[in-house]
Amino acid sequence: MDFNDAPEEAAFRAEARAWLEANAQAVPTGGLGENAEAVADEKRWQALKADAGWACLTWPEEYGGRAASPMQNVIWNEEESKYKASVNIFSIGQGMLGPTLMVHGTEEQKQRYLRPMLRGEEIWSQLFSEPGAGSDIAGLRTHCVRDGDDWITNGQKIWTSGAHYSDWGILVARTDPNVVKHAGLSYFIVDMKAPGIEIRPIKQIDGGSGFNEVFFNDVRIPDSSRVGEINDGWRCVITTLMNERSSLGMSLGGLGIDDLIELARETRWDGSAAIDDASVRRRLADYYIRLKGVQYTSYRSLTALSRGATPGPEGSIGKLVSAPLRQEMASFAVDLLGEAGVLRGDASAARGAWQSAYLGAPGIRLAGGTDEILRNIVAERVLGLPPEMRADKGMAFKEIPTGSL
Amino acid sequence: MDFNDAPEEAAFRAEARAWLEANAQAVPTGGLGENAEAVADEKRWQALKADAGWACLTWPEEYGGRAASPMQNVIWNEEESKYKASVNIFSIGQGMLGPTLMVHGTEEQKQRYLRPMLRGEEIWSQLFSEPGAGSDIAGLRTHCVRDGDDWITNGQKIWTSGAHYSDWGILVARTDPNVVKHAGLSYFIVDMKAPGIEIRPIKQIDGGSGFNEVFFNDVRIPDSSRVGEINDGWRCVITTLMNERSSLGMSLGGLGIDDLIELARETRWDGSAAIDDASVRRRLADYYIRLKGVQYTSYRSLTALSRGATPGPEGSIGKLVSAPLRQEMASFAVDLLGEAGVLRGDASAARGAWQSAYLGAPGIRLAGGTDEILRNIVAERVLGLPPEMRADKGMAFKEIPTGSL
Amino acid sequence: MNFDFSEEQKLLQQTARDYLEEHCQLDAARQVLESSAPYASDLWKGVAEMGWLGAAIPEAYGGAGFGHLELALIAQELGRALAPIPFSSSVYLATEALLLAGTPEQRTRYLPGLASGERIGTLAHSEGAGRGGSPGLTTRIEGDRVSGTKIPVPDGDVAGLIVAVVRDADATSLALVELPCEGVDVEALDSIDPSRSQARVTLNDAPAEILGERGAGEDLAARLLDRAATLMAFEQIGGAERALSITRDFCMNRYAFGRPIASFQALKHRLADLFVAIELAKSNAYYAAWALQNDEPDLATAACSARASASDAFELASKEMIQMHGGVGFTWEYDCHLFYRRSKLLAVTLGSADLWRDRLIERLTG
Amino acid sequence: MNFDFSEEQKLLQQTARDYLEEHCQLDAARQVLESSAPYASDLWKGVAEMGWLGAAIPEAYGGAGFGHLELALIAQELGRALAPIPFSSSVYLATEALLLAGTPEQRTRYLPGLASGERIGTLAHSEGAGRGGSPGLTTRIEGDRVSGTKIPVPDGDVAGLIVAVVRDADATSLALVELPCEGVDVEALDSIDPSRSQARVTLNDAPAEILGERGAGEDLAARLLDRAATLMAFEQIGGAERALSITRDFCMNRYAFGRPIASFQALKHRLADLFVAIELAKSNAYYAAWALQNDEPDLATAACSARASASDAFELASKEMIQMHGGVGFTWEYDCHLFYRRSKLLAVTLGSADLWRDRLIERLTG
Repeated sequence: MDFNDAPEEAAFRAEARAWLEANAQAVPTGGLGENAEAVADEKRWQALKADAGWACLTWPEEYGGRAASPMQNVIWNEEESKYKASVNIFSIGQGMLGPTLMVHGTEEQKQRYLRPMLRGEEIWSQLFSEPGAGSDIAGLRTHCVRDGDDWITNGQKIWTSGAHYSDWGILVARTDPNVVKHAGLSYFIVDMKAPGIEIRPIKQIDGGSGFNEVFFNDVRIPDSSRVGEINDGWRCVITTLMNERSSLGMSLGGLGIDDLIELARETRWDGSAAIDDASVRRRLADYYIRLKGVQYTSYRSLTALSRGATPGPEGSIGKLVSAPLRQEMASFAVDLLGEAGVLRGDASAARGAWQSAYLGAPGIRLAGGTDEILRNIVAERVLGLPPEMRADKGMAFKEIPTGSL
Repeated sequence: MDFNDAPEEAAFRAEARAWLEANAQAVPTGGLGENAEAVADEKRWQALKADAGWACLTWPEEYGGRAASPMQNVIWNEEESKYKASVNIFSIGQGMLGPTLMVHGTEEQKQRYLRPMLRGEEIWSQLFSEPGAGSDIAGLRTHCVRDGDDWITNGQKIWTSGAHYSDWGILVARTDPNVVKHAGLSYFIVDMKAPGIEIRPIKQIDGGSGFNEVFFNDVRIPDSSRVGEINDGWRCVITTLMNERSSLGMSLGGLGIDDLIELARETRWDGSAAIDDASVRRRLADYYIRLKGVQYTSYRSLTALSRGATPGPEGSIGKLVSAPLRQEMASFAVDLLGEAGVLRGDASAARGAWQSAYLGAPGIRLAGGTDEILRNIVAERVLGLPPEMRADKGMAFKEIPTGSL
Repeated sequence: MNFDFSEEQKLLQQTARDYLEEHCQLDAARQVLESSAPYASDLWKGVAEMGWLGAAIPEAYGGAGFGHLELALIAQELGRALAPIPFSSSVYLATEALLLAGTPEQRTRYLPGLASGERIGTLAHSEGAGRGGSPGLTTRIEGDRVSGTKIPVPDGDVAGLIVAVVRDADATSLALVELPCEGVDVEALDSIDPSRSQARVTLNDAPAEILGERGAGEDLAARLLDRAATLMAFEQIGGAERALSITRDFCMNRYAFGRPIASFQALKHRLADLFVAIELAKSNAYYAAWALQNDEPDLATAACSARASASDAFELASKEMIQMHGGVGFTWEYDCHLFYRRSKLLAVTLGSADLWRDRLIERLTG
Repeated sequence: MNFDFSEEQKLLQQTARDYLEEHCQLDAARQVLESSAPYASDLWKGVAEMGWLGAAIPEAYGGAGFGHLELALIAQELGRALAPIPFSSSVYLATEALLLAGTPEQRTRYLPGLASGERIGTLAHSEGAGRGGSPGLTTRIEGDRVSGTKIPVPDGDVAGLIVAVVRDADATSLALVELPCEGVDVEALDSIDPSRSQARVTLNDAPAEILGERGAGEDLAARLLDRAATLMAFEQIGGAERALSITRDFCMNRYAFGRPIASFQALKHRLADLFVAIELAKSNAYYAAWALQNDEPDLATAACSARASASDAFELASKEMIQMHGGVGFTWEYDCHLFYRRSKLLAVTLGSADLWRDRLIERLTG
C-alpha cells in the first residue's frame, strides 16, 4: 500500500507536466461547447494533444493511442485537469463509442472513424434513450425498416448530449418487433446532418440545455453503417454501457466539501459561526466521510484496474453515493443561509452557486443510470441477488404492455 | 375540532372512573401472565369487570358486551390504564378471535365460547404463523387430514403468545394442498390441552419468552370445531387480521420521549448537559415530532371510527412509524451515555431500561406485520399501487417453489 | 373528542379546490415563473372576492370572519395549486400581525385593505444570510423613523404595508411601514422560485409606527411566526399531497420492463413512506390549527411540530417527484421543478425545519 | 499509487480466516455469552500462538513484527468471527500505548507478556455515563499513587495491566497500573454484549507509573485512540461483512410467496445500500491503516472517517440482519443477536460515531 507514484509513474507524470507546461497557452478556456468558438478551441487543443501523443492514451497504438495503462491515464487526467476541466466534448465518442467500434466495428469502419475521433476532427453523439425507454433501454421504439441497401429510420431519441455540434451519432434502433425486445435491435453509425434529422434542445430545471431531443423522420442510413450483425445490436449496447459509468463526471459546478465548510464558517447564526453548531458540524463530517469513502473506493478500483482487472459493477458505487449526496449538500447549504438561502445571483452567498447546484443536482441522480438502476446493478451483479421478475419475459416486443406515458 | 370530551363522553368517563376507584384494590399488579398466580389475578379482575359490564365493551349485548362506541372504548382504556397496563392476557381472544367467531362461527360455537372468553374464564391463543410462513401466512404447511368426524393435524406453529396458559386456540391449517394456497385452508378451534400438542417457549434476544412454538403430532380435532366452510378458512383469517393491527400495543417498557429528554438533561458531555448539544436537541425534536404525529394520527382515526367509518389500513401507519422509531430512540439513548452506554443493570442509567429497550426493539418491528408488509399495505390499499408480481400465481400449493429455510 | 374538520369546513375546502382547479392550474405558477410579473394579479383579485384574504379577519374589519381552521384549509388548497400570489405574506404574516397586536385604529386602517387585496402586506425580519437572533438586528427605530436593510423580504416588491422587526437602544419592537413612501427603497431579487417574489427593502429614515407594545417585539414576532408557521404548514402539506398524487399517477401510467413502474417494490415502499410523512405532518398541523383557533398555549410547541414535519414532507415529496419521473422530471417542460422550487422556498421562508426543531426543544425544556 | 494490500498480507488474512473458521465459529461467542467465562481462553492461547497478539510488536520485544497493515487484517478476521477475546483491549489499546509512549524499560517489561497473551492489557479512560473531557477527570495521580473509579473498563476484570488516563493538579497523564495489586478493586459488570467483558475498576492509592511524558496524557490518549479506532474499524468491518453475507444467504434461501425474499426489490436495494456502506467504510479504513503504518499526520482525520463509517456500517448491518431474518432473527437461537450486541458494543467502546464526527471537524477546521 503506497500512495506515492512508483518510479515509472513519477517519470510519466513529469513528462506529462512538461508537455502541458510548454503548451499551456493553447488550453481552451471557454465552457463546454457553449458556442462555435468554444468548440473550435476544443478541436484545436485535441489536435495538438493528438499530434504529441496525448490523446486517448489508453487506445491501442494502431488507432493513434499509446496503449497507456489505466494508471497513466489517471495521471494524465490529473495533470491536464490542473489546466482545464477534464470533461470535454469528445468524451462520449472517445470514452464509449470508439471502444465499441474497436470491438464490434468492421475494419473499414475502424479505419474511417477512429482517427478523426481521436484527433477531435469529428464529434460523436449517443442516441440510445427515448421518451418511453429510459432505464429500460431495450424497450426502445425507434425503428429501421430495410429499403434496398439502406434502412429507413423513424422515431425519437432524447437526452442526447451535444447533438447540435456533433458530426456522427451512434443509433440503436429496432429492426425486428416480432422477437423479444433485446433480440430485435441493431446498432448504426448515423450522419447527424442527414436529411430528416431534427434536433431540439431540452431546457432543464436549472436553465441549462446540455441535452437534446433528436427526431428521425424517414432518415436513410446505409447498411454499411451498421455495426455488428442485424438484430444483434444489444451486444454492442452492452459494450458501450460497460464503458459508461467510469467515464461519467461527478462534479457539481466545482463545489466541494471545502466550500461547504467555508460557507458554514462564514455564515452567522445568532452571533456565532454556523459551524459552531454541533448539528452542522456532524453533518459536515458525515458529508466529508462519505466523499472520502467514494474517493478512496475509486483508488481501490484503480489499483485493481492497473493490475489488469476489468472494471466491475463496484464502479457504480461512486455515482450511487455521490449524486444524492451532492443534492443533500446543496440543499443543506441553502438551509444554512437561512431565509436568504432562496436568493440567487449577486444577492446570494457564493453568488448563488449553491442554489444553482440545488437545481442541477436532481439531474445528476438521473443521468447515466438512476439511483434505482445502480442499486439493482449492485444487488444483482455484485451480491448475486435474483433479477427483477420480468413481466415481459419471452414476449415479442410488440406484445409488451405499455402505459400511457 | 374539539379535544375535550363531549357531554355524553364526559358522563361515561365519570362512570368508568367511579367504578375503577371503587374497585381499585382488585386490580392485578403482577406482570403479563408471568406465573399461575398472575394469571389467576387477571382472571379474577376480568370476571369482576364482566359482572359489572366493563368487559369487552364494544361487543354486542347478547354476548355480554354493552355495544359501546369506539370512543367509549378508548375512554375506558384510558381510565383503566391509569390503574393497570391495558394489554392483558385475554386480548388476543377478545380483540381478534372473538370478533371472528361472531362473524363466522356457528350459533352453537358462539354460545359455547364467547361468554367464557369475555369473563376471562378461558384464555385463547392464535395459531397462524409457522417457521416457513411468516409474512406469507397463506403459505403455511400445518395440515389436517379428515378421519371420520375428526381431523388429524400435524405441523408446527410459532410465535404463539401465551400458549402455555391458554385453554383454546384458533388454528389455521391446510386441508387441501392441490389448489392455490389461499383456497386450501380451514379454520379450527382447538383444545390446547389435547393429546399430541407440545408447547415450547421461545427465548428472545432480550431474554424474555412471551412466545412459543406449538407442535402438532396427530392431534385430533372434531369437525364440529371447524369455523366456516372447509377450505374457506382464509376468509376467517382476513377477519381476524383486520382486527389485529388496532389491538397491538406499541409500548417499549414504558419509556417515552420525556424519559429520553430527561436522560439527555442528566447526562454530562464535556462538562455540560448533553441536551445542550445542538445535534442532540434536533434529534430529540425529531423524535418528539414523529411521536406526536403518530398520536394525533390515531386521534384522527378514532374520530373517523366514532363516525362509523371502518378502521382502514391507515392504521398501519402507527406501527410502521413507531416501531423503527423506538429502536432508533433506544439506540440513541445508548450512544448518549458514552462508553457506559453498554452497561446493563444497576451500573447503568435508568437501571438499564434503555439497554433492554434496545434489545427488545427489533421484535416490535417484526411482530404483527413487519415494516415491509406494512409498507406494502399502505402502498397497495391506501395508494392503490399494483400488488407484487406473484411467482406462485395460479399454482397448486404443493407446486410452489420453496427454499431451504 | 373530535379531531376532524366540520362538514361546513370541508365544504369550504372543496369550494376552494374547485375554484383553484378552474382558476389556478399549475400553468399559473409557470406563467409567473417565466414572466416578469411578480404574481398572478387576476388570481389575487379572485381570491379576494372569494373572501379568502379576510378569512380570519372579523367582519367588522371587512373580513369574512371564518376563523383560523377555515383559513388553514384554504392555505392547504393554495399549496396544492402552487398559487403564485403573495397570500402567505399578506395573510399569515401582515394580517396576523395586526390581529395579534394592532390597536383598533390600526386594524381599522389596514385590515379592510388587506381583506380586499388592495393592499398587500408582509413581514420584514431577515437581514441577510444566516440566522439572526433579535439582539443582533441592525434595523433601528428612532422616534417614528426606521433605518436599515431587510433581505429577503417575501413579496416586498409588491407590498403596501411592511411589518418590520426593529431595534432601539435596548429592545425589539414591531413597526408598521406604509409603502410607497420616502426613504424606502425596494429592489426585486432573483430566487430559487421566481413564481413568488423576493425583495431587498432599504429603509432610510422611513416613517413608521409601532405595532403592539414597544419592546415587545421579540415575543410578538415569535407568536406571529408560530401562527404563520401553522398556516404555512397547511400550504406545504397541500403541495406535498399534490406532488404525491401526480407522482403516483405518473408511476401507474409509466411502464418499464413491461409493467407500471409503480409495481416496483422500491418505488412502492418509498411512496408509502412519503404518504406516511405527509399524514404525520397533517396530524401535527391539525393539532396546531386547533391550538391556533382556540388560543391554546400548546401552539408554541404544536406550531414547531407542524412546521418541521410539513417542511420535511414537502421537500421529500418534491425530491421523490423528480426522481420517480426519471429524466423528464428534470426538464423545464414538466411541472416537477415547480414543486421542487416551491418546496424549498417554503421550507426556508420563516426559517428552516432545523430552526423549528431547535425552537421546539427550547420550549419543551424551558 | 497502489491502494491495496500485498499478496503476503492477503495470505496472512486468509490464514487468519482459515484458523478462525476452525477455532472460532459463531458458537464461540455464544458460549461466552451464555456462560460466566469472561472470554474464550483456548482461543486466546491459540491467537497468541499464531503471533497475532504481537503482530505490531517488534521481534526484539517478543512480537511477530509484522506491522499495522497486517494487524488490521487480523482485526478484520476477528471481527468476522465475533471472537470473544480481549484482543481489542490488549492489542489496540494497551500494546499500542506502550509502542507509542513506553520507555525501552517499560516495553521490555510488558510487551513480551502482552505478545504471549500471558498478560492482558486494557485502557481505563471512561468515568461513567456521558462524555468526559480530559479536564473533568476525577481519577487522580499523586506521586506514584492513583485513586479514582473507572467505569466501564473493557476487559478490566481480566486485565493484568491497565493504562489509566489520570490527572494531577493541572495536567493529564497516562499511568500504568499492574494487576492484581493492593488498592485496586475490580468488579465485572453486565453489559449489552456479555460475550465481551466490562468492569468497574476502583483505584485506592494504587501503585502506578507514568507512561510517556507527564502532562502529555491528553495528546497521547488522543493519538492512542486514533490508532485503536483504526484497528477497531477493521474489526467492525469484518463483523459487518459477515452479517451481510449471512443475511444475503438467508434471503436467497428463505422463500415467501413462492420466491426467494432476496428477489423483493425493497430488500435488494437495502442490501445494496448496506454493501455500499461497508465498501465506503472499508476504503476509509484502508486509508487510515496506511496512515497508521506510515505515521502520516493524516491519521488524525483518517481515523475519524474510518471509525465513524465503520461504526455506522456495522450497526446498520446488524439491524438489517435481524429485520431481514424476520421473526427468527429475534430469537436467542439464531445468531443475529450476537451481531446486534457486538455492533453496539464496538460502536460505543472508544466513543460513538458522533463523537468521532465531532473530532473530525475539530481537526479539519483547526
